[in-house]
Amino acid sequence: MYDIKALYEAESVQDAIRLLQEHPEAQILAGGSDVLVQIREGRRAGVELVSIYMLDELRGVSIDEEENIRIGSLTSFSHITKDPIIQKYINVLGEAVDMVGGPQIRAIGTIGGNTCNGVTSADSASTLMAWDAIIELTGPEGVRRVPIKDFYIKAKVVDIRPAEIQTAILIPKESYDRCFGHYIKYSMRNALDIATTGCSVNVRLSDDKKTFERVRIGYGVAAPIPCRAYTAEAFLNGKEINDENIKKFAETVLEDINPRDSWRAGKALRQHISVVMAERALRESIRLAGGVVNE
Amino acid sequence: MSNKYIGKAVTRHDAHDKAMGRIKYTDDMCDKGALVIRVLHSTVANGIVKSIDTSEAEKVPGVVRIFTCFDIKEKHYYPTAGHPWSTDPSHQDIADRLIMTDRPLFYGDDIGAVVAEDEVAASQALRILEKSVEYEELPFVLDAQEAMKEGAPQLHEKYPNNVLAHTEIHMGSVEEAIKEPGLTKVEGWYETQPVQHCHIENFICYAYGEGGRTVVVTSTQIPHIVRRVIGQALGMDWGKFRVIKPYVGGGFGNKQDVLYEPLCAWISIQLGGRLVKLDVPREETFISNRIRHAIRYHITSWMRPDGSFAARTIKAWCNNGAYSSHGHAIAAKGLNAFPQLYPCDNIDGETWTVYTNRSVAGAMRGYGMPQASYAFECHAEDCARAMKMDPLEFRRKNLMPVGYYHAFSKNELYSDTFNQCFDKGAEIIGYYDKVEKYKNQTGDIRRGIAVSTFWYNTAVYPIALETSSCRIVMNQDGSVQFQLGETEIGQGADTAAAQMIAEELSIPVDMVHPVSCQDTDITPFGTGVYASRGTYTLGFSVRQTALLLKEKVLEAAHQFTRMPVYNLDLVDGKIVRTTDGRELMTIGELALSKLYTTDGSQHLTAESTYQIKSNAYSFGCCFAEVEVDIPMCRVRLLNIVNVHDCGQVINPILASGQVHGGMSMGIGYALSEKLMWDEKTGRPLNNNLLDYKLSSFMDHPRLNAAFVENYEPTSAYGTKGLGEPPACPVAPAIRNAIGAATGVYINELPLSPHTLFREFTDAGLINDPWRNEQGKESK
Amino acid sequence: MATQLLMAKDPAEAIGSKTASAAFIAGGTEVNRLGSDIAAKADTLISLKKCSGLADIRKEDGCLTIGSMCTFQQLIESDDVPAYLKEAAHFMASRTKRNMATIGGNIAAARSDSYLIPALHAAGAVLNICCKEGECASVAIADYLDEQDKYTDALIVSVSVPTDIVLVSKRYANTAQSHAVLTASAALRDGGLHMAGAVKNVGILHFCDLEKAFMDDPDISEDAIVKMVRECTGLHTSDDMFGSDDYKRYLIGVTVYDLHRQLRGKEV
Amino acid sequence: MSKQYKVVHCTINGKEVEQIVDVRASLTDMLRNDFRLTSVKKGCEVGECGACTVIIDGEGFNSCIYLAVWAEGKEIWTLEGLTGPGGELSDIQQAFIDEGAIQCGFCTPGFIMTSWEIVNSGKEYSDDELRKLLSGHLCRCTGYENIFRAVKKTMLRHLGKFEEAEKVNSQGIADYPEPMPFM
Repeated sequence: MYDIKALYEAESVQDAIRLLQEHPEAQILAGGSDVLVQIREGRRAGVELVSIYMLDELRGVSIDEEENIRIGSLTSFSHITKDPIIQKYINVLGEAVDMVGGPQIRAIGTIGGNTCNGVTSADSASTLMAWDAIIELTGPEGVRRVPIKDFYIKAKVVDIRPAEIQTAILIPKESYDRCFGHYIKYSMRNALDIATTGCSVNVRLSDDKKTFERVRIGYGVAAPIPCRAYTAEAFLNGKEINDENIKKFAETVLEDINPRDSWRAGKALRQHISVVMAERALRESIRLAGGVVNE
Repeated sequence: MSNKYIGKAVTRHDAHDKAMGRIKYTDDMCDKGALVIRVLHSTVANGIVKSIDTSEAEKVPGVVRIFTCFDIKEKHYYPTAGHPWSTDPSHQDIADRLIMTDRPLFYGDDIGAVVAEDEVAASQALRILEKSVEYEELPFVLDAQEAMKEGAPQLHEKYPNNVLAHTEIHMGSVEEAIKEPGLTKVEGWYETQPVQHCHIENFICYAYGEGGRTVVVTSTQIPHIVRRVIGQALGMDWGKFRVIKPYVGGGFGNKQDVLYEPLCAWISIQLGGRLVKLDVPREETFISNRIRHAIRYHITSWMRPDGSFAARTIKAWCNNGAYSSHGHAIAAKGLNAFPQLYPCDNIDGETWTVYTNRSVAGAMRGYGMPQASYAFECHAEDCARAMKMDPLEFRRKNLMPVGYYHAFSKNELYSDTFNQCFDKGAEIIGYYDKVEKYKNQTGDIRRGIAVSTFWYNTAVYPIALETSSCRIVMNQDGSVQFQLGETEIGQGADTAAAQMIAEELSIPVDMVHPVSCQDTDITPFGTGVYASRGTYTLGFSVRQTALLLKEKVLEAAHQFTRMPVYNLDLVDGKIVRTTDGRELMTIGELALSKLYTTDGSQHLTAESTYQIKSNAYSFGCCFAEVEVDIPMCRVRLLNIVNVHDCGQVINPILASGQVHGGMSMGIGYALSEKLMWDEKTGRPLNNNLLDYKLSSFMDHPRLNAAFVENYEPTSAYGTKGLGEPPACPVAPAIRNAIGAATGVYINELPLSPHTLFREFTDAGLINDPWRNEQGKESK
Repeated sequence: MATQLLMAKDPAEAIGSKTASAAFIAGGTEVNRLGSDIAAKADTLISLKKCSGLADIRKEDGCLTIGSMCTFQQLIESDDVPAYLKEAAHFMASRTKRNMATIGGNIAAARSDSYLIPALHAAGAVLNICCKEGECASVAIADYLDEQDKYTDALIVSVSVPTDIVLVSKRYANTAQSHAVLTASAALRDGGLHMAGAVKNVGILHFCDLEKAFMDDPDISEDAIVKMVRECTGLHTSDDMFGSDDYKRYLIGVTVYDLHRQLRGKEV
Repeated sequence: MSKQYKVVHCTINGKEVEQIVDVRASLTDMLRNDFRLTSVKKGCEVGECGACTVIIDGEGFNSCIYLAVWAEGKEIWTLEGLTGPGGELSDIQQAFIDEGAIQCGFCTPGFIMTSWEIVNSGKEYSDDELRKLLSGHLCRCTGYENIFRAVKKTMLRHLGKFEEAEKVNSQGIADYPEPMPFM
């Protein structure tokens, strides 16, 4: 049994917003795989909760009229991984969320919850950062859209206003068109684990597949919030696909990330791993995009 | 004659109920109305509890009572180790524990308890209570060697320099032996880490008053010992308690200690015998139950040119945590094994068991031997490399020879076990081809294969009492129930015993019913299961008792068949006249007649105790093949094979299950498991199943268990210990395989990415060009 | 099988929801007892437990108005309730049952072994009944019992009884807890003699012939009375576990004779 | 403070039920305490060990971090539901027995429910895919070996590949022709 002061079950998005206004102290409960665990640990004991778990309207993946890929915030990880649209246009996201915890956690955990708890190790976040996702929030003043890089403010803090809930995550066409990516989750065991460092790279190659038209690389746990290595991206954009450039790109990420020293992993290890992962994820992205690395 | 049941893959007698989900563990039997106990733990690593203000916490609705260490009027210090009691005081375990103490010695020590109507009220009150404790904090020490230094904080007055015990062994003269010319000296420090049992069923017990006594239902390996210790802890007659052990969800040694049964019984008594349940949450299981001893070794060997040992020394520092629990037994076992595994004429060895302000270390599968095997086998590999010998050949040359006899324990190596196991394992995994294939590799991804062995014995004779009692009762249809002192905790002891009885009485095994749930009021006395003693020790009393019962059966058969007993036998459930093989009556008819005859009706039962005065070596080895991704500091275990000589295998499926479980524990011990503390505050850092890296399904390759069955002459059914041996050789085998692949031989566990990164960097396998340019120091 | 329970807040709601397939439940000792099929036949039970205005006892010039939901035990413990009614309430031996059973419930059940009806009948009690259309009426208990079907959807709100009359009662049962084969009462009021009784498996009887016999000849002999009852063709009793037909008739005779003799001893 | 209750209508093990629950209760609490389905075990109560896994609308969930009120309208299966009316075991339960996949039995209910979902999916999974699908369960007794064999054999039998199923033996020495960099 959980130490919950009160539970309000929303029937619709508007109902949820109303409940949040009526109970300004209440916190949002989606899949609960983070919130319920923190309640049991005592960090959130005695909270009021507005449960939005029953809002089927926030589930599912579709392509909207602006050809954005629209992922309902309550879509579970397992459903994202199996979704044909995701598999077709942004399969790396499906792969990334398929590394969260275990199958049961992926059945309950939602991509909205994963992004809203503002934790840098969230497996979906580094990929969403690397694909310039847009976070859609609905509140008393209506719908608001925020680029994910602005959505994350600082560790565990995201740009959600009072009585707002995250309703969708959008990937613009310009972001996913002709784009291929790969995610590596570095953790101490191969399941039921939190990323020590997560690295998501994607590339759009020139038509002749010889040069990088656009490269993006996002990291989890390389900074207090999920981040991008812009300097490294700037260096590689437009460059020819060859070993030298790939290696230089991988080393340049160090200028954008500042992993910390902790008992979970030392700074030196995190730096080293971040460079190795950048290279490997980039090479795999090139392969997926049909490019060949000439020595 | 070939056995009908011994050695056969008889299905576990409780498998059906477990597959249906109707098996009852402790929590499943406890009434929903039980009050919930949550223990208040110390949040300082060393200190004195000045006061606990319970007023605020008592206001929480649903709280029934709050107890604190100040409610303990008479302090009854008690031992917690699951050792058989000794009537000789010098052999008794150290009694240094209290159910609640005002003198916490580690972060997580027990200083109070909340009793509430439900778990929410209990945890609410607990959180308030945690903030209303006034401590006088004292300096603390976490490392064993640091704790021995002058000026280190003293945990127990009677043990200066925190040394619980210090023992030595000396053979020949090392001083003289090392003067021999042409010797090569090999030296090494080896560090093993604290790990936890992580049985999936947390410790749980509940207690209630009945018939002027207190009944304690608990998930334990040692019900009779629990009853004794509750009596000692509460200063009451032992008979005032009845301990019941239902099915257990894994123990691995943690439940071979008395954990919270005394506190739970005491609270029930304070509340007039009300039903109270103490269910330990996973986070507290990690730090407030028992863990494995972290042991640091320093081993030196002087090798002759032919690769034999001239002299050897060993020092071992064993971190025991805040209380004695099993005391010096773990360290002593390791030291005792050192001169036996690689015999040498000149040996100096000493070992210390040291108190530190850390969670209490107790028994865990292997009881000191996984730690010792890691040090011994890493060192053996280092010696082989120093002498440029093939590691396997080096071992074959130096290991305990056939016929070796150990005077103290009277153990004898009757068969060429080591070579047989090496040959079998090498053949299964294809060792020799792969050694060739993986010679001097380069590149980021490299493979390696290696082998390691270990020393292990069975049960605890002569160090402590070894006794086993059994009772068999025959029903009117000739079927039997039997009860044992050895407890079923998942290893299959019940099924093995059933096979033995079916074999001895020659009746179908499905007519042999174990009474698995043990109850100290009913079950014959027994000290439970530990030290891989299960099948070996119960074999003695089971066979003896079965023979006694058979005698009574044949005596009865004489009455009804008029044939002399020496011409009668019990075969396949029938009374048979041996002279012509004629079947005279079925066992069912016999049992029915004997029970209901109006001329000498008798209930057919037998009960006996057997005191075991022998031990048995149980050796084997592990072959590990790994692939190391050097840049990513990751190890992938490609293949692993354990070969064990546990004498005659009673049940191949159960036996291989034990080997798989031991290998799994060994893999985690080698690659990922480690309990960590914050050096500054003494607070545990990763006491939960997310941050403590227990191996998942995806961290294991296929596990291969193989057996070499040398019938053990001293054993009732030729069996030897098998519960713990499989956990011993895996970690060193993986370490040596990583060494073979990368040339980097690491003397520390676990071989996690952190360790590999540091060692590969030091060895130059990892040298990031950017790190030198940007001058970032790498540590 | 009754699946709905309605806790009526006031008489209007209780009566408003009383359909043919609904049944009132007052104290519950009748509806819930073993063998009762009231709940089984109804689809809704309307509980009067929380219904306002049915539980008080009011004294009004020489007579007492008792709320229908007053329990037997309340009657016993009330200072205003006349002794004869307390005696009748005591006929229910079980203290715990008396805490539940109500005066209104006992009347509505109109059992042939009723504890209270003989006394109320002899006392000339008047029932205040409200019907569906909202209008209430005062009905003498004798008339109510004669046309009880007329009032099935009505609610007995209260019972008015005279306080200053002389009334004696008698009850015959094997044990204190078992059903009575005869419960009879006789009263002197309004200048006349009133006798009534509950005869098991027969019903509530108004002994008007016997009243007339006593009035005509106050000294009439016991045998005459007994003979009269034995030969009374209007009375339809039968042999059953409570006694033979002849025994019941004999019992009625001797009982009313004894009651009358007590009354004459206590002539006001 | 008054407690909040709610009626939950759902189907458990094929039977429609209604149950009043405290809104704070987890699904494990409801199944264990209100329906006495004690096969649902508590190992960690934080969604790590998988011992509390039940099947909800065809998917495996950790019932310890699933609110009971969310069960509204769902179809839930626990291990007790896999056994036939006359006690007949499903083939996955029998396989766990035959392959020695059960030791202490505490993780068994959770494992069998996930395995039941796998073998009834009608799909054929590779060894690595099987390991991933079963990776939501921790076991300390078996080293996962016999569990893997039990699930693989049952999966193959469900697909009619009986000989292949019998060939799934314990001598599992695998050879990996190509190096497998971690990515």
